[in-house]
Amino acid sequence: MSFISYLVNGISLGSVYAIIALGYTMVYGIAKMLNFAHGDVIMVGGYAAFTMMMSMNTSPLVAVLVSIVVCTVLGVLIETIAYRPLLEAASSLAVLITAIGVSYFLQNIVLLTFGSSTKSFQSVVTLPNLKLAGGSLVITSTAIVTILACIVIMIALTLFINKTKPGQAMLAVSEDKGAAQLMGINVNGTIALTFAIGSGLAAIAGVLLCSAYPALTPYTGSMPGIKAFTAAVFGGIGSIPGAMVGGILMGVIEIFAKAYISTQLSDAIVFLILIIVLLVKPTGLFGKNIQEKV
Amino acid sequence: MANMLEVKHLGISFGGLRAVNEFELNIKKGALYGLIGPNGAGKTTVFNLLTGVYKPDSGSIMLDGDDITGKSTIEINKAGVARTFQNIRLFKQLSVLDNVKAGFHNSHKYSMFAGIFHTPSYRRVEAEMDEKAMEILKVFDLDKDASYLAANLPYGEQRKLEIARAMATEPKLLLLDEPAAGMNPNETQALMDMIQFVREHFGMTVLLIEHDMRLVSGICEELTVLNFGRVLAQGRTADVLNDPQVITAYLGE
Amino acid sequence: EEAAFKIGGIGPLTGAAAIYGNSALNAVQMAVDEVNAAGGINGYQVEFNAQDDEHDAEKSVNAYNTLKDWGMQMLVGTVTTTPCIAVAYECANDNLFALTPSASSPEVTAAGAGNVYQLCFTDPAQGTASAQYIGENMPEITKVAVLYNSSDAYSTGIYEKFVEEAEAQAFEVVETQTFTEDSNTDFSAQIQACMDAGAELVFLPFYYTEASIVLKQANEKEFAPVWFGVDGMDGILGVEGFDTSLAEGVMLLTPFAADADDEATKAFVAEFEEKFGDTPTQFAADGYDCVYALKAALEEAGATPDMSASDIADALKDAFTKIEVTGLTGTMTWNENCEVSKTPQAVVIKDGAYVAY
Amino acid sequence: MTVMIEKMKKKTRTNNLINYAIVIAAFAVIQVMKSTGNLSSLLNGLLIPVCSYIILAVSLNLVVGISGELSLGHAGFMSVGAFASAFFSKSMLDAIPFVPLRFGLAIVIGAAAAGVIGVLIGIPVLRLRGDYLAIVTLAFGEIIKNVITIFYIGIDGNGIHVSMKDKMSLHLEEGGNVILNGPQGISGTPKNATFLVGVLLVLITLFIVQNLINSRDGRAIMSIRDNRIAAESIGLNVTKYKLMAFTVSAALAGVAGALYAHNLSSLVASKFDFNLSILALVFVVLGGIGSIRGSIIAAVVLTALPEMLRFLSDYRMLIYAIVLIVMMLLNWSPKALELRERYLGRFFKKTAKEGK
Amino acid sequence: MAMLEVKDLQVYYGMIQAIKGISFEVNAGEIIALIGANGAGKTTTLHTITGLLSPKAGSVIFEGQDITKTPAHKIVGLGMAHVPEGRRVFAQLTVYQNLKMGAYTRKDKTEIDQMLETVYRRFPRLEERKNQVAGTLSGGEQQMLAMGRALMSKPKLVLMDEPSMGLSPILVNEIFDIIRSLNKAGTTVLLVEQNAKKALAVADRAYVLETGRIVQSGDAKVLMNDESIKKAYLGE
Ligand SMILES: Nc1ncnc2c1ncn2[C@@H]1O[C@H](COP(=O)(O)OP(=O)(O)OP(=O)(O)O)[C@@H](O)[C@H]1O
Ligand SMILES: Nc1ncnc2c1ncn2[C@@H]1O[C@H](COP(=O)(O)OP(=O)(O)OP(=O)(O)O)[C@@H](O)[C@H]1O
Ligand SMILES: [Mg+2]
Ligand SMILES: [Mg+2]
Repeated sequence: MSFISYLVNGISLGSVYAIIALGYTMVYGIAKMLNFAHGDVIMVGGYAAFTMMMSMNTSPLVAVLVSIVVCTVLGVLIETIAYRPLLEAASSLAVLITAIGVSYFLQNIVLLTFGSSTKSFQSVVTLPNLKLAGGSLVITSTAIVTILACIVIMIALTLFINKTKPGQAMLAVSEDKGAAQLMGINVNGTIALTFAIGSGLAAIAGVLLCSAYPALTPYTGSMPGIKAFTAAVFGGIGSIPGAMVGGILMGVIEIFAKAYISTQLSDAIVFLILIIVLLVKPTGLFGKNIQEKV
Repeated sequence: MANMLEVKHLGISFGGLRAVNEFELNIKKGALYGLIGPNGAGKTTVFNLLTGVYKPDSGSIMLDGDDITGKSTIEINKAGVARTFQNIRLFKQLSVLDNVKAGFHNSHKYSMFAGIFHTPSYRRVEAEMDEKAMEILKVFDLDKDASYLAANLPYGEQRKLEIARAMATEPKLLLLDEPAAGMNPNETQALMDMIQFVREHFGMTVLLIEHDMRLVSGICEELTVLNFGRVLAQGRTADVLNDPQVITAYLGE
Repeated sequence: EEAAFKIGGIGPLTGAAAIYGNSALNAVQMAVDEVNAAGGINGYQVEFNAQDDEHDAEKSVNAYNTLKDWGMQMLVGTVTTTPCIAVAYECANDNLFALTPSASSPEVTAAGAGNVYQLCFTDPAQGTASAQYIGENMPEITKVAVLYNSSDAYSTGIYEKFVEEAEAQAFEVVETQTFTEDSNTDFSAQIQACMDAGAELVFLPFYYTEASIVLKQANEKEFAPVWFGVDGMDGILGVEGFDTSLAEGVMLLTPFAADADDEATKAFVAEFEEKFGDTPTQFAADGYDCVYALKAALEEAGATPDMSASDIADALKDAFTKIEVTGLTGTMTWNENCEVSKTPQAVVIKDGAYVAY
Repeated sequence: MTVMIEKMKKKTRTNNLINYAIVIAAFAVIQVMKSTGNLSSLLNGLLIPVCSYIILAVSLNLVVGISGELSLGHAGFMSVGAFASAFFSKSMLDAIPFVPLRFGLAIVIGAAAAGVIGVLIGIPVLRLRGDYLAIVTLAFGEIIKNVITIFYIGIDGNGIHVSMKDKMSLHLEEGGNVILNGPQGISGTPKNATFLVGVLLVLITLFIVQNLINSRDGRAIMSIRDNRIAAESIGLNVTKYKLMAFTVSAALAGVAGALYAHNLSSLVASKFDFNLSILALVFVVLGGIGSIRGSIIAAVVLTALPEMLRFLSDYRMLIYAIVLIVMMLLNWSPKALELRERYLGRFFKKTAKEGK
Repeated sequence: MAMLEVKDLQVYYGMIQAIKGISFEVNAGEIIALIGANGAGKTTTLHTITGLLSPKAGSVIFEGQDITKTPAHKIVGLGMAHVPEGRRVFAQLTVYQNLKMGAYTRKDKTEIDQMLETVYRRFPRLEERKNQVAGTLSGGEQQMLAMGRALMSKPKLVLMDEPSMGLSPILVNEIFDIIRSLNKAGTTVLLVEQNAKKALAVADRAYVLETGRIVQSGDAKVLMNDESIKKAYLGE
């Protein structure tokens, strides 16, 4: 029984990672940049929802929507101000470092605005929890909603990229920005759109993260951000199903490692498994192994 | 005369595509040999097989009597095969001189310790490399640009630098993949002279891929024509170029 | 210009531990303002300068040096343990006096070599006291589980003494679980293990931020043992948006509870809330008390601002073992090991408020 | 022609000498300030950390700039160096009372330990490429941190005791000494580091890295960075040279760690986390990838900046973040570079045709 | 009025001036060849026309509209396509996806399908390989793809940067035939070529570029017989 319970907990933790990872992988796969501020956008999403629900007393749904809008706008702003000038920079690492700067910036601006004290909010999901096996196995409604959201987002993103023009434009931009322009694709616009979507997802992730683990501080996003990024790589950078599977696996491994091996070493174990997987499959679980033509 | 290269039954597939099939090639020591064929015929793939970038599914490759089939790129280079690439691959952030000196890596050695502490052996070997590198650069008329970053050279010069770098590994067999691509007729003419000079002066065997018929007919003694991964014709240049099959498949007119 | 005592303060004002540093140092500033308004110490005003250390030993030493350049004569800090150890060595080296509001490890006083006094309980004292309290006052409890933060000195320190003392008590520690700073979002595995072990009481020697998640997740699993916390748990009711019903029945040993009804606490809480918008935690109370402890000692020693930092240190070291201070966190005296002695109070959360047990 | 080569070499030599000169000049200035009493406590306290960050930055530059691989776990190697050397010093406190010998050995041990871990990690990891390699280095950095955190090591009359549970499980006898105390790390490492030692170690690091770059091995490393396939085609052993760069870099990071550990009395594994790895990367990128001098300057500026901003109190880290972003934009955005070149062309020649 | 007019264009890379004030025009229905040695500035000129680079001075006018400041992605929509140097195919997309990308600005689905058919007819090899990932195509195949992709937008004016580079003799002839037939079908062509002989043979007029300046221009047939051109560019 406890095994199943661990599994369920792992999946719910994992699906939070997965949603974050979807945003990461999207930006990463298309704009080709490690947006280390992604975790902090999640945190901002959490604060936005918190403010709506606690100070404005709005319903959870409104809070979520506002949070999405806030993060989307934030994402586009960050992209325009801090990343776009470096799009043509000689090294892609330049943007990575700026992203770090943005991450510090977001943490500190929130620290100054909301203070350092922990905030908490009740789950935006108000449905009753699911009880199985006579109550000995509880699956929270937040977890169920998170998993469902994750699947819906994954399918929607896949369809979006493969079936729509802006999606196709993203593929082209991810490969060759110059050639994409020659096709008539607005590269800046496409990248901004990518950020908008990625950040919108971050808002959803933020709300769900804080719903499941209600302790919000200006630094809440960092560690889940890093773990979700790892999950995205685990699944294969740029691969949307990969991000989802990677995220869920990360969560399950983390919980199992805690349950059966060592709580202190759980992170080490998660990372070790990641390394082993990458050594066996160097482009992640779902990564395409593209051979460079010589 | 002994053969420098003997290739038998060579083949490779990519997915369902048989890119090279039952390929045969014999090149005499010191020859200047041409490999031609339509786009996508498998010429570059043959080079990749010869240099160990791809491992063949079938067949064997003998270099100067040694079997090099399935060996790694590095081993094959050490055995005496050097190449250039269809899409130029230079060490862009290194100087022209250093590009060539990198080619001397395996023939001119000193320890890491010597390198860090600038021991006399470091000085001696480096000086030797400098001298030899300049000698090669001079052949290609690149000596004046020795201190430029490779990335800053014009296209045609980059192609020549690739040849210079390959030569620095002191190969027995030099493989050139479309060395004249992107050059105008005058530049091509100069390149032809250089290739011939190199062959004579350094005693190398040269196998080259080229679409510029002026170059091919001007300097290649023998040709193999590849079509759909198979040998279409093989023999003396003049004969091959007059082969009606070759004309329909490749030359046109 | 009028001479004034220069008190430095160091703590994390940014970074993941910012909440502790801000609480403590804000309260220090508040106390300093009060003292000044009331005529200062020995007739002299007090200047306070708070510096951020981001909960990092290196930055903490930088902050310490900055304060030295400013002319600091004594230090309140540092707030967190690891940086405090590094700064304590510096204090010992420079013969500068420091009183830490909250760095509770015995290594702090050891490193300070007589120069660094603690105002909070030492971790061992809390661990021992907690085990004793459970053993003596809760005879119905036989199976106890411990969950602690193995990457944190404070939590580990309490845990160690708790387990040691538990040997002597009637209950049995049936399960020990840990978590780390890097994986403090999900506690389901640990909770499950405590459940499986049949724990009737779970001891939570760590801070309330994590505790709030533990309580929520346990609630989801319908696991409702007695929760027993330490002073770090204080503050849980102040978490904005927290469903306080989750904390119903939680017990903790703390020297301070924000809703105690003595006048001093009430006034302090009211003023703190007005100034900083948050309910003060035990960190704030400790910081506040630090100022009055220093005041008492400076008065005892008859120190004046024209004395050098080193002379003040000598005077304070001498005075501290002699004074008795009654503050928000109880009545305190200090031994020659620089450790405080004060009595913790057991409180339990009932109807969203602390009540004495 | 040899004239031209001589000129190139001279340029390289001058460039390297300038780096040594900058370090030595800075040392001299600081010494003068010290002796005239003009050195603030803050600045004095920053000297040694700055030296170790310079070493860290220069060593990371060897991986990121010279070998062209992104490493996000460099702090892990610094951590290994710091803990190995601090452990040694603390346990040999009585056995080797002669400080220069003990500290010297500690540095060597720190470097060796980090170097060994570098090899162990490098062998599997370097088979990966690009971002996958980066994520694995990040993972290793976290693993190192995590693993160091769970060890408790103590010494008493019966020798060394090790536990992975807690301090009590060491069962030390009376008078025993806990050296590595799990998450609380090592405290009370002797403060043997001095500015002079720091500067010497910086100079040694510069010497090793600069000379390595200008040697046959360095050329091979950079060739592989620029084009892996071409490098193989001229017989360069990719794994060997990547590993060489990685290991030397790890060992030097270990030196940085040893220096760091012997300056602070409180050493915890969590200091060497992802954020520190990133900070090191910031030094390298802000300073100009591959530029040793840039790394040095960036390490100094970025270590001092948050301290210099203390007067901003609450806004300090916010302004720091903004300054960092602005500096990055000014240093890297093509538009800014173009303007800079136009107006300050003489001083900043970025697109000079000639190489180093 | 000329279809494309380039006036006094100056382009810099940082401090280095690559184009030093060139002017030329392309009339509707013409094939114009731009020839010159390596590094003369041919590619730079094309990049500036399609907005990938912005000039320091001068203007580009397309069908009477000043497009000097028009962003690159808006140019295709105006009816100008660019087959870039080095092909620049989307290596990880399939041949089919690449071609679809060429019609990005086109909305009409049947029109797109029609164009696709036309392209497949011109380049049967592309149809054979339509599901192959473009990065693994041979050099010549990629060149065909790049051309096909540009045609997908049904351009009025096509700029081609060394389309014959790396192609087999038969394909070179074919490419020039295609250029000719494209032109017959009403497309105007601005052709940059190293293969000056072939380029001059198909072109109506030509401009000769040397280190960023136009040094000669005129009727292609006349230039072909010019002694200095022969010597410098035709290798005779
Ligand atoms: N890695 C690969 N995966 C799949 N197909 C490949 C790969 N490499 C080459 N091919 C295919 O193999 C065939 C031969 O390619 P190759 O590059 O050898 O041609 P080539 O004769 O050099 O042509 P060109 O003259 O155009 O350069 C082509 O059809 C190409 O698409
Ligand atoms: N990105 C760049 N940065 C700096 N200089 C450049 C850049 N691109 C081109 N140049 C320089 O501009 C000049 C013109 O280059 P361009 O590529 O336009 O020539 P081209 O006529 O197309 O030559 P090719 O026949 O080799 O394609 C050359 O001197 C080249 O070195
Ligand atoms: Mg080829
Ligand atoms: Mg060109």
